[in-house]
Amino acid sequence: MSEHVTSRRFYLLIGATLLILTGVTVAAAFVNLGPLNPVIALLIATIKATLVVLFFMHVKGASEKLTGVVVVAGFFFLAILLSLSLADYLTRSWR
Amino acid sequence: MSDSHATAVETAANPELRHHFADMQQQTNSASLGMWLFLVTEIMFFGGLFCAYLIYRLMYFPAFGAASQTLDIKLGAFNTVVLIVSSVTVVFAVRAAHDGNRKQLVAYMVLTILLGLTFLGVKAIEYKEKFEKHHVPGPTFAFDKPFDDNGKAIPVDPHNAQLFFALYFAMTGMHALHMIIGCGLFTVLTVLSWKGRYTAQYYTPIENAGLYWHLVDIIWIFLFPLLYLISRHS
Amino acid sequence: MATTVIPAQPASKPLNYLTNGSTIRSWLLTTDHKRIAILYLISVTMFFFLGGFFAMLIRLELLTPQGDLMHADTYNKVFTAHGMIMVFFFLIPVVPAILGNFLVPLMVGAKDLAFPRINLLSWYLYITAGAMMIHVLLNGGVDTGWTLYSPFSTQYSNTNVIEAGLAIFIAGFSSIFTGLNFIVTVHRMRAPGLTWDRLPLFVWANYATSLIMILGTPVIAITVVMVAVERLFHLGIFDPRLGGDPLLFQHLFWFYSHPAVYIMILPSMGVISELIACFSHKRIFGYKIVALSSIAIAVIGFLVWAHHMFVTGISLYAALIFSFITFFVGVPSAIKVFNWTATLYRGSISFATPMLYAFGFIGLFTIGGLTGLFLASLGIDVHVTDTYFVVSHFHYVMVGGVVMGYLGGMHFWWPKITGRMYPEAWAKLSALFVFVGFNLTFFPQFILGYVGMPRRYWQYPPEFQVLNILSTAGASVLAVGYLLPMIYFAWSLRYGPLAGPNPWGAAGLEWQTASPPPTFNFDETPVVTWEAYNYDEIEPKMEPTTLEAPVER
Amino acid sequence: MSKYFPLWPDRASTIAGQVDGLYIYLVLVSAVMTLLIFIAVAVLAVKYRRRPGVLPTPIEGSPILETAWSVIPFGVMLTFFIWGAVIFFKERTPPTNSTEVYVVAKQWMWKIEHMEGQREINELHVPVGENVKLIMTSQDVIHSFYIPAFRLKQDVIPGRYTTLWFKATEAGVYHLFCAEYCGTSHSGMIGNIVVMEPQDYTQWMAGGPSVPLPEAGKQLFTSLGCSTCHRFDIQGRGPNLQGAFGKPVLLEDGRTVMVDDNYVRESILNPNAKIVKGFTPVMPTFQGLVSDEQLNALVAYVKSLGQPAAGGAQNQAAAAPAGQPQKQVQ
Repeated sequence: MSEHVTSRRFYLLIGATLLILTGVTVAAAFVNLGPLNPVIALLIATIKATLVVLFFMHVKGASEKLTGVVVVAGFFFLAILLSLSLADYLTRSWR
Repeated sequence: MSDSHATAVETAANPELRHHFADMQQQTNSASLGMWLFLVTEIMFFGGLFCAYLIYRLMYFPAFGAASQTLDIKLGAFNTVVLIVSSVTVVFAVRAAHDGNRKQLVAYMVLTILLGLTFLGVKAIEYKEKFEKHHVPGPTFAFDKPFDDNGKAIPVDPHNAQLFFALYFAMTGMHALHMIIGCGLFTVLTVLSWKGRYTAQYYTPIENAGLYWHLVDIIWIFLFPLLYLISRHS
Repeated sequence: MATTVIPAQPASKPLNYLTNGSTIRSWLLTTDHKRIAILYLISVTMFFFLGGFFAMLIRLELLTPQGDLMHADTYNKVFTAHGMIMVFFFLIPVVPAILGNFLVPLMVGAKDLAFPRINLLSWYLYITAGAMMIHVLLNGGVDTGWTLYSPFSTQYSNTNVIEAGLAIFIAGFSSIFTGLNFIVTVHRMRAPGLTWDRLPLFVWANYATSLIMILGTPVIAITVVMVAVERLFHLGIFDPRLGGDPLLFQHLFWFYSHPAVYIMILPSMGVISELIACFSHKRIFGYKIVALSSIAIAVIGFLVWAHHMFVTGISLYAALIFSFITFFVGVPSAIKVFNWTATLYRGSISFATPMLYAFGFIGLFTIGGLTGLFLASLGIDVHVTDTYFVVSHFHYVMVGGVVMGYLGGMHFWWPKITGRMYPEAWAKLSALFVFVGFNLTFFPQFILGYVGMPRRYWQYPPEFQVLNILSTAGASVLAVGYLLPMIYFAWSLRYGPLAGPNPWGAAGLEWQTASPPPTFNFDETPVVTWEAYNYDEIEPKMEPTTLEAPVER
Repeated sequence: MSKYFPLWPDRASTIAGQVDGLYIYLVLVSAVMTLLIFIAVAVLAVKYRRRPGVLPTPIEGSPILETAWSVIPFGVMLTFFIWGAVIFFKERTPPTNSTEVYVVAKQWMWKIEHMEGQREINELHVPVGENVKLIMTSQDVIHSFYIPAFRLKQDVIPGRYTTLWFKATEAGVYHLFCAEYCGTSHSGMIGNIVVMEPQDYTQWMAGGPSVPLPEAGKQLFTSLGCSTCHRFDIQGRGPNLQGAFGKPVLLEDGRTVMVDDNYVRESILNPNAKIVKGFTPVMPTFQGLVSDEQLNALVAYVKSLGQPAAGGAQNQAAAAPAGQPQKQVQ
């Protein structure tokens, strides 16, 4: 993990991208896109989080894949919690 | 057993190498994996709150929208910017540690702490406003019937708005708690860095504290749109 | 690494982890995983008997249909105490924190766990949580049941739910840190040559358990925090009057608490794999699939939680999904049972006490697992959920499974942990008591459940009495079976024959070091060049070898 | 079965036999499996017991065998799943012509209200051979309505309705238990399900004065002032409830919901949650103003407004136009 050096400029670039995406998500929130609004907000948030994980937390370029597996596993089980709970709530009124 | 039992040969390699590891590489990798696993527990910890939020937001969408609109989007966006900048200063600090540049390391650490305190300060202002507006869940809670731009009342049950604020306080409160812990952690590490504890060969604590800080940032990256940006359009 | 010899001790004897330091401080501030295991052994055993005491109170109250031994409120507090103590302070830590702590580093050929100080912190967290739990009990107890269902726990209970919740929260972090330690240790600290496919199955099982600890425990932690906050400030997250949904609590609760069942059973399954291999004196049948089935159980275990909620008013379709996935968990569990049985084929089977426990485990776990399928099957679950059928089912898994595995493992590794053999005849007798007592206690409860006796009943219609009497009678036999080992284990500490490094003729790195092991486990870091369970390279022993006639220490 | 050593519960509903059938199937499969394993372990352990000089044969494993004992048990388990799911589906699908009975649970009693107005506590009288649907809610904590003789159980939750239906087959008195732990007198929250022959039931029903539930609801509807906005003649400030029940309705936010017990209940307690398209959120909440029994009456009344004429014999009263005298059922 500790063996990669990235230039400051690159970090600044990522930081700037994150700031721009923050602006985009705020702007998008004021446009009526119907059901797409939350989708876009979450999509942008996910992109931002991915950038932080990959470049600030150095998962990209890490000497081993294990870190990536750990991160993906974490979000995978979170997804299980959310999706299977929703499987109940979204179908309660069915039939 | 304590570290004092480590043999002379191993201690010679690096004073920070603990007795049960074969070499620094193994020790650093272990610490890093341990930290990542801890971050996963943090994700699941917040996951419970996100799950509650998701379900109630689907159940009571209009109320959540109306309640969300009372939040100050400027302060929220400002805090997002603050945290992103602090994440940049953290990577700079880690880089400085990697280069063995003590002065830069301390400078960036201090900067990070200041940004963290700024975030908490803004959060405090927001909380204060909630108290004034009676938006804190409990017996004093009040939520006036909001109106949309056409002057049409938005159908909102105060109970459901209260639920939004309950989750708002639970989530941002838990996040703020993590920020406070982060600031404390960084303060300790700054002092240690100043004393020259960390070198280009050994700066694992800085790296791991950085990971923690980034995770707290990521959680905010999700909290911001979820709490502040619900149906802002009219 | 060489152990330091302190001149004050008899110079001829090298120090082991037990003799290396004898002050209280050297125990309470130890970072040696083996000493921490002993600390856990003492504290967890204490909680086991405390929980057992409450179990006896329950069984005594249920001897008669009327509630005549204690008041209804007291009874509610008693079964809550029994549940909380047994689940959070006994079943979850018992095998990982005692045997796992002791053995995982030994089995992977490491000097210690990856984070020895965090390991000690885990124990202190456990003790803090335990102290709080006892404090709660002394101050009137809790009456919510261990499940803490809202809105009873959040609004209606007048007992100290918050402190009990906090105790669970802290105990949860103890278990998170243990799991974290194990995962890192298995990934990073394996001896040279010890590849994943050479790991003992006990390590695989503890690894799988650790995954659940890491991924599940935080959710229960935040959930009890929400319950506490709800009680304090009436936030309404689970309160229907304020728009909340009480079922959300159950979802979050079972998201952890169902996988937690696998936290409990997986390490015991690991123990059984070790026992079967050793006492059949051959490699476990289908090593790879047994190893992977542990991981499969851990992962699938996260997909089935709402099978605890079929009658609670969840959606019909969700119930169908969860029922369906639940049957998938049955597959890896079945594989384990079949593979253990197949391992016996053409083996060289010894009937030492640990193996008797392994046989007991296979039998009782088979029954426990199969009755789990009854509960997974929707039509039957509606009738038997929340009855004694469920109570019996999970005791077959938890007591018949976890405790049998634990006792088997304890007998197996006792010579490694203490350097002494236990008395075999007494141990066999006690195993018999446990097996007979257990079945007598819990088998009638299956019938009680199907006939319709609901769980958590302080008084019951008179027609259920005979079955309840049988159950109580069995419980007293079981109690004898659990008390006996306490006596003869204690006896063996002083009078037991001295065990050599490998009394059973077992494979595995832990048997290649002295009994008890030195502080840093191995004099030299072992280099592994063989597969797991290389029993074909070891001569089977008719009797466990002891070093000499019993000597007094 | 012996009175003091029961091995099997009474069987008194149409579903009970089906549950028993599945149960017996599972018991048999389990018994065979358990015996197989016990015998295999015993035989192998004895046959291959350790003997001096006899070495074990190393066996790596057998992918074919392992696949077999993963796939075959799974196949068997699928039959458990399908059979269980079929029964469950029946249990959760009340027939449309069910007699409806309201149940309110509270610490620690069951309050029962029949449509015809009879009220009972901890006792439920039902006729043999008729579909009965219980519409249940709780005033405080979660309870569970459990009738072992019917093999049925349903949690009763505060804040919403859950339902349970059955068709009793044998006259007799059966246990009613609360199966979800609910506090001090959980084990005292028990009662009787009295299943009667139809003629006895009619007789029982006729005894005692009573106001039919929809009628009680109608009175409340007027006294609480609901009728000032929810009018039947002209469009009031609230939706016309005539014929609304049991049909989907379009909401202001674009969603569609089914007007069922839970929706009517929610609309009384939390009127702004789901506003019907074209209306404004002007209705005040009745949370805390009406008891659960009164709520049930109101829901029963609204339901009676919505029933089509063909909707089941026992709900004939409901088919009568609002404002006209309700006919006594049967």
